[in-house]
Amino acid sequence: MAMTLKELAIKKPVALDLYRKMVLIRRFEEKASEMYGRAKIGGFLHLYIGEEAVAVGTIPPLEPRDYIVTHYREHGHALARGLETRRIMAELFGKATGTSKGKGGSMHLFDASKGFMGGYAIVGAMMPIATGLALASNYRDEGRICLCIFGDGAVNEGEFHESFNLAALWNLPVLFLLENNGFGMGTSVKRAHAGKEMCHLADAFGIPSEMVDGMDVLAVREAAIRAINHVRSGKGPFFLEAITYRFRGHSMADPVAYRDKEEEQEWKRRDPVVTFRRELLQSRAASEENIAKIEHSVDEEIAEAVAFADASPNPAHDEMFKDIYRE
Amino acid sequence: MAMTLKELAIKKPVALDLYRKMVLIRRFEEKASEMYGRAKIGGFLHLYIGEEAVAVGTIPPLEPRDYIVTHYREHGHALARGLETRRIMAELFGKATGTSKGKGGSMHLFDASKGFMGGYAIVGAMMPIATGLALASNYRDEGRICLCIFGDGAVNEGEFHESFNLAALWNLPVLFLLENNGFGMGTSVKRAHAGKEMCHLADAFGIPSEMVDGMDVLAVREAAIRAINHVRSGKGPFFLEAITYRFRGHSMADPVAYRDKEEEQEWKRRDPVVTFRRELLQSRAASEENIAKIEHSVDEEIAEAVAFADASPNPAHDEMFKDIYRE
Amino acid sequence: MPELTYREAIRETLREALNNDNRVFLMGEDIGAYGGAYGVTQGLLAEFGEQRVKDSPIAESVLVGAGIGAAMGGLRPIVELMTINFSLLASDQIVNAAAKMLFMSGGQITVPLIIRTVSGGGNQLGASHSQCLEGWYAQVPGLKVVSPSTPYDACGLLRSAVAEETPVMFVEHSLLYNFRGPVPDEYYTVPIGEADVKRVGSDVTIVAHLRMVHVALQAAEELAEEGIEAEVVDLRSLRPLDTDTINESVMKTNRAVVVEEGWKTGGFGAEVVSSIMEHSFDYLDAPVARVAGQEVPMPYNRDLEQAAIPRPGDVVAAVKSLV
Amino acid sequence: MPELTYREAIRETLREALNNDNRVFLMGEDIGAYGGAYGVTQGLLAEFGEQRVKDSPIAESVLVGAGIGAAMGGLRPIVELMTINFSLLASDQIVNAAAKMLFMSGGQITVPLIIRTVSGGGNQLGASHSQCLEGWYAQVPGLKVVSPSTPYDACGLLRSAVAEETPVMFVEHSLLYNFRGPVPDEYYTVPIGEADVKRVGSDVTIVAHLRMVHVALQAAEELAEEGIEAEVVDLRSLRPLDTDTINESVMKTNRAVVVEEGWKTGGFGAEVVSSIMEHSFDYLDAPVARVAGQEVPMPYNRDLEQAAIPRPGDVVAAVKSLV
Ligand SMILES: Cc1ncc(C[n+]2csc(CCOP(=O)(O)OP(=O)(O)O)c2C)c(N)n1
Ligand SMILES: Cc1ncc(C[n+]2csc(CCOP(=O)(O)OP(=O)(O)O)c2C)c(N)n1
Ligand SMILES: [Mg+2]
Ligand SMILES: [Mg+2]
Repeated sequence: MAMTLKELAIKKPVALDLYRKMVLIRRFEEKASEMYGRAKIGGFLHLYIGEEAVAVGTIPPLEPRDYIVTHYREHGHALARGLETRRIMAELFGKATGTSKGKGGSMHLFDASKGFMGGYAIVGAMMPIATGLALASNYRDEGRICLCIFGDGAVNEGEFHESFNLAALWNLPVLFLLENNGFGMGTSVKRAHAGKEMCHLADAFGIPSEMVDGMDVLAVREAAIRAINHVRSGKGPFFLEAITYRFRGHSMADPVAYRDKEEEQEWKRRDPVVTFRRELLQSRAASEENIAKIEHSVDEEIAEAVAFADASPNPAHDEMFKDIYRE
Repeated sequence: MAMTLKELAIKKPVALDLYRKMVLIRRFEEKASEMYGRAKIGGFLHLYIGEEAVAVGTIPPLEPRDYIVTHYREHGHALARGLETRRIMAELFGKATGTSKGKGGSMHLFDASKGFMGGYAIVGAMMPIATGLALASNYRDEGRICLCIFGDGAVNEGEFHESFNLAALWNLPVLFLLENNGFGMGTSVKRAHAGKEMCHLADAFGIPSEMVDGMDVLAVREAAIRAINHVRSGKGPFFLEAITYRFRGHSMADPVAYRDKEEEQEWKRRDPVVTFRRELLQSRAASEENIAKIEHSVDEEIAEAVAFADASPNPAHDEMFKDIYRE
Repeated sequence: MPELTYREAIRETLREALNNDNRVFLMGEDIGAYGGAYGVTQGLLAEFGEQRVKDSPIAESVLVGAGIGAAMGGLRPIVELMTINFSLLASDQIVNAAAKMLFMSGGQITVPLIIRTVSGGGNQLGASHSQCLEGWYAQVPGLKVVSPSTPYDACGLLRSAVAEETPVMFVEHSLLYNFRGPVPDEYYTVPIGEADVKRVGSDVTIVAHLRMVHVALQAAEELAEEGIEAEVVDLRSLRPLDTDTINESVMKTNRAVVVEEGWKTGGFGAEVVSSIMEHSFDYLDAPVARVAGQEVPMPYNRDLEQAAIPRPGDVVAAVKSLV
Repeated sequence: MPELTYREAIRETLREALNNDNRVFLMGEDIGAYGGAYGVTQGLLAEFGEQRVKDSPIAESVLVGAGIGAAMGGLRPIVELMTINFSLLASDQIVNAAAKMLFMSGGQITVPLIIRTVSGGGNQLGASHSQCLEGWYAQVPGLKVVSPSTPYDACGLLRSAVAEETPVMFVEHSLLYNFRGPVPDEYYTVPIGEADVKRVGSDVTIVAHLRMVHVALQAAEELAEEGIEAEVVDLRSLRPLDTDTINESVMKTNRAVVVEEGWKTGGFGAEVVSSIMEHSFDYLDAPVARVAGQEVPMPYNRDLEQAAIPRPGDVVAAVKSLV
């Protein structure tokens, strides 16, 4: 852990909130996995388990007016942003009460009222869009920044390069956040990317960057606050690389045959939720009772979300023909 | 000039050949411009005048088996590679005797027998293709390298990034050559690219790079030989950036209203053909007579090429339907 | 009524949009300092400044993607893709992001983006620079695709596009830029999705869009000399397609020829044929004929190129084969 | 005769090609260590090694472009694009480089490249992952496009593709991978450009490709129960298109329904309709009907998705509307 809670001067409620968000994501994903097994959820389902510290470290420090665009592994981002848990679950169930009325699915969560401008299922596609949102903010002098989240696999797409260049050239307020979980599907970073450290890709554009331990929510938060301040102050884009690991397969279909079990175990020992829980207790920022209460409230929230999703109606047949053109 | 002829230990015939090639390109382009004015040539015509030292510095040191792929401003590259002058001119005239039977045009010169694998009119498109040619060479253990030529505008396309990564990742023998002439059409590098020096884009991939004065044919040649040796030795790709200037408009349609006349004049004082001529005389590597003879023979070659192109037949009507599928 | 060129009509309408709405801005490769590859945006940088007229790097994917993002962020970008050939480098953003955003967000987010681009051949630019790809985009739900053939339509359709909440592909033709025609001083619009009968006739319907409208009109003149009166329907919009106007004409004339500049197999003309099949089958006195570009990569040589693009004579011959 | 799944038939043919010709290699995202997104290439990395089975970065443009370059350099690459949706990121390389190389080089350079990819919906993958874009590539001169519906055709067409000197888009369907069918031990090929009558009938012709062939066959069974005998023509190749087989059937049955999974407007089905219009007009007793996917971005919800993709009942209804 980068520094103690005290050093970070996080107040106890903030710390507990971070913990709650991480647990919420963890339990949400576990439940989603279960619901997938029971065929309540279809399509691809990309779990965020293991990576919670990245979303929870970076997203809460944003302002409400800020934008977020992200990839298809985005339940964690949506939850950290405060999208309604029940409506996210309902979207995964394909229900009319879902964030996209059941028409978008797990890979396409949106909540414009919270600046959550979408999960994108095309690898790399969110980067140009983030650049454009940031352009709009500058153009209108709004002071909003855009957090753009993507994976190590996306770094190799040409849109990465094009977006970094444009954002730097026009001094746009984008915080590029790389969730480097070591793999793009079954291909390890080493077998997909030529450079040693991806964050150095920013150098040639004159974009400052930082690499952070993505398993340590406080370290991530600290780095994120620095990065957000940089971007908001009008100095242009910033590139933050969080080193993390996904504990599950790429999607539910993936038996993860390509990964070293040893390596997996090593990372799991650094479980961001377990680690932070321990740290909270050790530093006395939280009592066992605090923790139990949080976990209980999360369980209730998830149970309620599932019940809500389950009880919600499917979209009407003609919903298919709506929202294609704005009438 | 980087170093004297002696220091470079170029033999006099080599020096004269470099000079001849530069003059050939210059005169070819002047003639092409004239022929365009007389409507013998149509479409886009992108002249290489001012940039001759880049082609002539980099291409002759290649081996005959090596590949070249390039962009649409490629007459100079084709001439430096030794494609038949008359057949290039015939292609510009759209004649059946042209390098592509008059079907490709100025932007699409090819001569597979010389490893000249094409001019490409889509900005950036030659980079993935170069990467693939280099892959084929490695796969078959042929020892060929691929020279991949593009402009500063192309650097901002995503394919630049994708190709650099793949070439470095798979250790492919590509020599990436950037002809940085300061402008992509009417947009100056400063208004199109965020970084200070484009060659640093190679750093994060672990690709070595060098920047060279593209107005000085000997300096270019020296750097090219180093780069070629690196690539041929199996150490993977290299990125060579030549700083140059196009003396004319982007294409014949361009009145160059966007450029500073002062700046233009400054560059023209560094005319690579004039400079090298002077150097040859001063160093006594060539006499006035040598020079006159070369220039005369070039004029004859160009005149013959025009006569040939002019006298050549148009492709037959049904040529349009050929070379779409290999029967 | 004042006459403008097609180029001027577009430029004036861009100027009007820039003046009317601060959210409108132009973005594209060489639209500013260079004035646009085809000169459409000439002078607008000087007039409106760098905030409103943005020269972008040569990077089509982020150019369009940033346009999408800016539209999501409340602006009304008008992006120029220098030619429709280069749109392939942005096709993922157009098809998978712009066209689907409203739907995938369950109706939350509109993308009021206009993509202006140039289709077609005829300038000896060779195979990679002479394609007609507007039919591809016309297949995509969530997009609108328009293709004006006159200065009047260019201005009127662009005004409609500017008012749209959905992404519009605004497809121009390089050989039309100098074409002159009346553009009224009074404000008017041309609704997206309405075809236009550019010539009334009773014997045969010729359906076309973009530059082929003029080829059709010329053919119609030649046919008139032989006593055949052709009705020329200008699609103007490919998506939504005005099947009513097409079929009303065919039900009247009982014969149809569909003309397009692009390749025949799988071309948009096939959609027009199918629409006639579906709605006017019983009215047809002869099968609908198609006249299209030769199915070849565009040759550079001028004669071959001219022969690869439909000419009035080709249309005349097709019509005569039916009557 | 041994039975294989569609997946196995493709895998065995890839294995055969790798064994027969050292110039053949596979390249794609996650085709090696992961075994392919749809498991087609499972085991081949272990068997042939990294030289022959290359996991590429997620970078579709250089993936296809490097395939083109490698083909120009004397190899015979078989590139997997995980789905046809992602082909948009490589569409410039496919359309402007691969398809035009032979022509632009005046006949000097062939591009013997196969691009294997997956089209279609039905897996609840949402709007950006469920498209049918093969019709777009089928419009491009210089490309061939095939779309097998059975293990037999998959093997036979892939063998033909491997022998081609021109680039071939080899389009698979994810819902067919587990479909079983006979694949003879004896060597055979299925020529590119030949449609196949998958069911003989006299009353109506149903034209389809890829998974829709099975939907058509199921519809034909239902129709047979009501005494209507449908002939089912499987296009197998979209380019070149076998207009003879289509029209011979229509001239016999005098009625036709064209089925496709993708969007109707501007879809490839329109080309089939137009071909029938051009060749069999006088034989038609009714207008040709089209059954196609709903013109919507694919909804995630299962019921809506199912309703957006043609089902046998839709085909039955269309046939009945004609007879
Ligand atoms: C353009 C594109 N290519 C391929 C895919 C298929 N695909 C989906 S996710 C994925 C891996 C992405 O890895 P990464 O960016 O590291 O994100 P992670 O899944 O590890 O969070 C791939 C190849 C896609 N969706 N889009
Ligand atoms: C993908 C693509 N976008 C745009 C164009 C139009 N275009 C042709 S050349 C050019 C400028 C390229 O500049 P640069 O790469 O610096 O080469 P230079 O012309 O200076 O040699 C542009 C924008 C194109 N041909 N392809
Ligand atoms: Mg990853
Ligand atoms: Mg340049």
